[in-house]
Amino acid sequence: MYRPEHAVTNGSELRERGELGGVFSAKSGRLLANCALLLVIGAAIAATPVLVSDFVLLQIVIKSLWLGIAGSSLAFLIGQAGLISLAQTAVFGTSGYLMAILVLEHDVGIWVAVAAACIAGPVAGLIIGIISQRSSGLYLMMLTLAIGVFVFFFAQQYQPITRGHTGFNGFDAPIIKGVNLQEREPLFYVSAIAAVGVVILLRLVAQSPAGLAYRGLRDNRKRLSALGYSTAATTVSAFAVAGFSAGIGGVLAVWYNGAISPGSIDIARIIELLIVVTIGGTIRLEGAFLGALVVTLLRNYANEFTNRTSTLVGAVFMVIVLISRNGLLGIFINARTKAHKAIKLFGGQRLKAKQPYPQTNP
Amino acid sequence: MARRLLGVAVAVLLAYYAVSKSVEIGDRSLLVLLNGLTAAGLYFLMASGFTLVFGLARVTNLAHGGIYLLGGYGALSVQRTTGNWFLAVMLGALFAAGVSLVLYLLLRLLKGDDLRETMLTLGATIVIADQTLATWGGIPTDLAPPSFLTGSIHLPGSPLLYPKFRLAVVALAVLAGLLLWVLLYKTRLGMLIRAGVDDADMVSVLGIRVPLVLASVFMLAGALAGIAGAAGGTYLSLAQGEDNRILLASLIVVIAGGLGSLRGAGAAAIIVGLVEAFAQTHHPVLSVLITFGSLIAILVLRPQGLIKGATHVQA
Amino acid sequence: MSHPCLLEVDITDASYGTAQVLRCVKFSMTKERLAILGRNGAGKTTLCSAITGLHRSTAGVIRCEGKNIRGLRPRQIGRLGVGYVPQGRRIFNSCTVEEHFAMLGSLCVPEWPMERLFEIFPALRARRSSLAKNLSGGEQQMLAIARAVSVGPKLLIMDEPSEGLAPVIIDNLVAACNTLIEASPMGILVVEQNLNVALRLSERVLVIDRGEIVVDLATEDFATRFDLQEAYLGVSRSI
Amino acid sequence: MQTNNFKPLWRLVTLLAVFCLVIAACGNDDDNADEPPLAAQATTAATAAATANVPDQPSAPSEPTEVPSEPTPRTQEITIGAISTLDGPFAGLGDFSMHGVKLALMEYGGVLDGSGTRDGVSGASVAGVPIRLVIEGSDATPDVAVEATRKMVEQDNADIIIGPLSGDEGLALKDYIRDIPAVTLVNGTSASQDLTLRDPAPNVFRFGADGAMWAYGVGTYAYEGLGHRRIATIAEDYSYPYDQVGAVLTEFCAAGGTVTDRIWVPLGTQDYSSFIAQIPDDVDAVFFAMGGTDAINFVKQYDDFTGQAIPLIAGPTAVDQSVLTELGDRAEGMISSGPVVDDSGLANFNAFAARLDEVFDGQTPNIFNVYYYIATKSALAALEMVGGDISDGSSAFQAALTDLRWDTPIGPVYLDENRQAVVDIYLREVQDGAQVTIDTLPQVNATLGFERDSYIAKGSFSRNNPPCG
Repeated sequence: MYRPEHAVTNGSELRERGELGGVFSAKSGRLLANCALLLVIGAAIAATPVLVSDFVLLQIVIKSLWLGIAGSSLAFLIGQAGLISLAQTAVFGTSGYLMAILVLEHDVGIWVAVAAACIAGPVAGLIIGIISQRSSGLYLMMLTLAIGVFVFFFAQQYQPITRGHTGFNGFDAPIIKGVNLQEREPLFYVSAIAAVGVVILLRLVAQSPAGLAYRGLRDNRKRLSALGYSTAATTVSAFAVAGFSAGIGGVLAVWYNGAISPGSIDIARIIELLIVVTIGGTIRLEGAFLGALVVTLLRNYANEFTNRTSTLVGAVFMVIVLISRNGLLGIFINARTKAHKAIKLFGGQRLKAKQPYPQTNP
Repeated sequence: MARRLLGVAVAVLLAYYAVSKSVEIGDRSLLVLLNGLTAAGLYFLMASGFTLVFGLARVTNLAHGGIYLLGGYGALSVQRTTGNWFLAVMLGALFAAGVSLVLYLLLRLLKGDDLRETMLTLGATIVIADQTLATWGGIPTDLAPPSFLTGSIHLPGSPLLYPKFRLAVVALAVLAGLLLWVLLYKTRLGMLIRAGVDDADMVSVLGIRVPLVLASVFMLAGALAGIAGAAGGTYLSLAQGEDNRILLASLIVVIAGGLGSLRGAGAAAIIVGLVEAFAQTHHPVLSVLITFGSLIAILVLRPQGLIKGATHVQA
Repeated sequence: MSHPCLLEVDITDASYGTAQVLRCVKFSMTKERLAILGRNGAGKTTLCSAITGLHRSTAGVIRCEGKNIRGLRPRQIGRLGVGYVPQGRRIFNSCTVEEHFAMLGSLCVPEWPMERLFEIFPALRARRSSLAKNLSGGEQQMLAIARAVSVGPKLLIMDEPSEGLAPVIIDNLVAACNTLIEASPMGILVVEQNLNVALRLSERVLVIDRGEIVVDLATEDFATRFDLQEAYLGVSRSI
Repeated sequence: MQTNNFKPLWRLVTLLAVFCLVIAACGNDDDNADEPPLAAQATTAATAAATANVPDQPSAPSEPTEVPSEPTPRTQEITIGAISTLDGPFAGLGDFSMHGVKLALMEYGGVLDGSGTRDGVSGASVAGVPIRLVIEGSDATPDVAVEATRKMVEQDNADIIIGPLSGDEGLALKDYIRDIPAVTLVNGTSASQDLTLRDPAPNVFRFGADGAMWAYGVGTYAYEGLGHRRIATIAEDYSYPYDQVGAVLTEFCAAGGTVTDRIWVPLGTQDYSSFIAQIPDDVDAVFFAMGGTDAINFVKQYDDFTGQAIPLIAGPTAVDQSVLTELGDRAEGMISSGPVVDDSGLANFNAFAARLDEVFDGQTPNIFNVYYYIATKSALAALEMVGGDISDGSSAFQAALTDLRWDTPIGPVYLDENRQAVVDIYLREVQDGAQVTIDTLPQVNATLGFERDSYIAKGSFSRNNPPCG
């Protein structure tokens, strides 16, 4: 079974230490740090549209955000629960398709459709979880691949519902009180808030007792069942939680593309999502966003250096896999740990000042 | 007991359905059967190597489809220069084996981390696909079969034709199966492979160079995929995207059969081939859904595949 | 030619991730019969894995005949003459008994041909063409021992050979092992939880507890030190 | 190194944010002022070093790309963006299409930058205005096509888009380009009817035929010329083959013929044997339409299984010159209709073929290079008519395009009210690996000669539409 290296490097141990200590001041310090972090993120979000061009905002930033949201569902499954799922595009597609079908075929109000799509995510996750509850590791990967491909073929072949290969075009993102989400800035704010929300939510889940069970699933299935947890129920619930963010990603993707077709969930996208998460690193949920950004940048700008974009993407991906266990995030964290060690060697004083790690531990 | 009864009942219903459908199309059902077997032959060539590599090295080699394509294209280049199909297949297989070996050497750097190994093969697929596009272009093409396998024969007792080469593919798969059996059960390398699938650490403790065994299995799998590529490139065609199609098909077979099990791969190849041919004949539009749907059904009922692999595949 | 000290171990650390299993394990042995006793989780199997090279993140020194083998690959250590009978036997399920020896090819030493091993373990001869997974537990254990011996080790490490076996079978096994040891001059390192088996197979006893060696006594002395047995193994004297 | 820097950086940012919060809390009078300006003030107030961290100096790189309706700097250069499928299953066809684009530009003084597909053409100019070429690829999925086009429009300031290649990409691009009136899309080979037939966009132009038009004439010919009464169809299961089958059946059934089976093959099938087995024995002919590249699989397997006992009638792209060499003898004698024949004898065609052969080393004309050539050449010709001036938001240019009539390598062309070309279609037969004319069907329009309203009212072609027999 795959076990991401959650050694000393990732801060989770530090977190546990803090919790064990139960020192009130540490907790309130954390709270403050969290608020500060949120504020920074808020400021960054507010500033982004000013800092980047319209094109970059839409095609790099917003794309990375929804791709990252979809990716975070996979990062959550792999990093927290050790479940490698290739069916996240299926969830993503279910939500996106459901919204498009309700609006374009049945004239359902957009917000009802959006709500339905957001519910469809966890439901689809639940179903996938139920189907795959007895599998784990590489078997699970294969089974979920089959599910992902099945949903793709369903979209392509079952025309009465899905309009076949052409799919749905001309979907207009909603307008809230005169703010048109088809425009870039509003869409960006919505995506960014959704991204922050998804990350916070998934983190809350990860820190809850359920999160503990997920880590048990990841690290030691036998012990988990010995502790009285049902591995099946844990698996199913993990899929449902992940389905939520994949569903949100699907909704945003349809707003972004204005369309959804089997091409949005075909095997190339399944692979792309896996690449996004692997490049970013599953050690933290934010890795998915980093990975999404890298992939989006490569797809948009790599052809300025080479005629063979795909080879470059593949090669970059291989190199990252070869040199780092946890993607780019892993490289970064390793480097930081090494830097810390170096500092420790030359003068313990400076390290002490850094002990609480407020920023890395929201 | 109840579950078994239910299973039997479902099987009887399915058999009745299949038979009645076959009666409906008369002597064409033989055609469907043969089509299924041909597909099964190709799938087996792919799946056997895949499953061996998985069993021994615990690598889900997603580049297996890419290697199929490379083998086929390699053979194509040889055939274009020499005109000899057999030489083309041999060199194509050799080429594929070589690529597979390179892949193994890369994988060694990861020291047995399942997920990263899988990811590395995924990256390799992307690179291979793009490089075949760069080298051989994007227009579909094919190999010419050897002259004595060109054309078709009449099926006994019916006016229907069946291409000779497709029958040869079935024969090739059977031959490959036999050779694999001999290799695995009658040679020292085969014993080492089986032992390695059971417990690679113990083999190395005995003083055996497991990496050599692994390398030979990778090359064997590559060669099988290369042969499949040349065969598929002859009776189907070589094109961009074929790598993913064939990879998906062989994945279905391998999973349905039980990862790591050669016998399972054989049985599942036949089942998948037949189900596919049957579904395509009777429910063309939904055929892909039926193939994948039955795979999901199999995996839900038997998470370890039809035949439990020789290994503890839980990991 | 041969170094007086067959095995020297001085391990300062062996860990799985953040969990340190071995802390301070220091001992040496000649071509003798040494038993290492310890409770569940005391680090016995990790020690075996560390010596045979299967556990790689180990700090310290491990020497075989004076040559440092820490950090070598299991294959290299095996070829230097360390044979290993692992916990849980780990025989090759899909191979027949004969194939266990045939697959070794030229690695099989002339003094231990298959037939000679069959003389020591006659039960195996009767089942020579059975698949290993179909053997009984005792037969599987014999096969595991025979497999390790067939490459002619200088040191044979046996990890819990008696685990999961009925007392009668254990007696047979102990007898066969004693025959084996008399027939060939090699060092034996038996790692056991079962005090009885350890006492019957060894000349000297070490006790490992929480990753450290805490007792080092001749077997006959240890056999009477019920206090130590009680303290470190939790066994009552009725055994 | 970078990690050493990173930590303090993060901390500074945090510090700053807290500072912002404090200021905001203190000065919270009535209006909730926007945060970024405050952040900027705080930055300048707090510390000089901090400015490096928060690069939101309003003047710096924040110049948003103009929506190209602005009439300002466009006179210096006009950018043409060409999009085709350079990845995925249709990648080979993408190469052909780029040949066409580049040939057209070379007629306007352009020089090839290199031999690669993505290497552009430089030095071309129209009426003294330099023309720049940017090339983007898709993988035949609409999502990617839109992103690639958006990049050309917004990042590279493309004024004219040439492409795309496949039908559903075209529909997606129509939706995208409709909202940017100053940018003009001149279609490449996207053959979806609804690119122009239903709900057309004012800035989308198609100088070629659609999929149904390509298949025009063959249904009638099969009934009257060849005497077929019953046919079966086998085609891939998506909109482009629906259009072809629809066009053929519309004519064939109107003439009195019947269709026994319509076999739809799921996309991604490589082994057609079980589908071929479904073709009944008692039909006079089989019409097959394979989208792009699967024709070779089908024809060869059909050949193997039936010895072509029942003759095949081909869809236009299934026996296009781009795959004809690979089909070899198996395509010999096959009847089809389509836009490109090798023996039309048109001077423009021969000149085009000669240049193609010379510049791109032995390439021969096919749908893709011809259509992309026509699209590019049309755009350049219209540009010439307006003197290279598109500063009025391209309206004069688009008007010129609408009125454009010229003799393309495959015959005369002009546009209808939906900016869809009326073209010549050829009935043709494969002889010695070339498409030989049986008949020329002049002036085929988007409604195949039917009355427009009733034709549109019949609805898009689908698995079961048109009903027949």
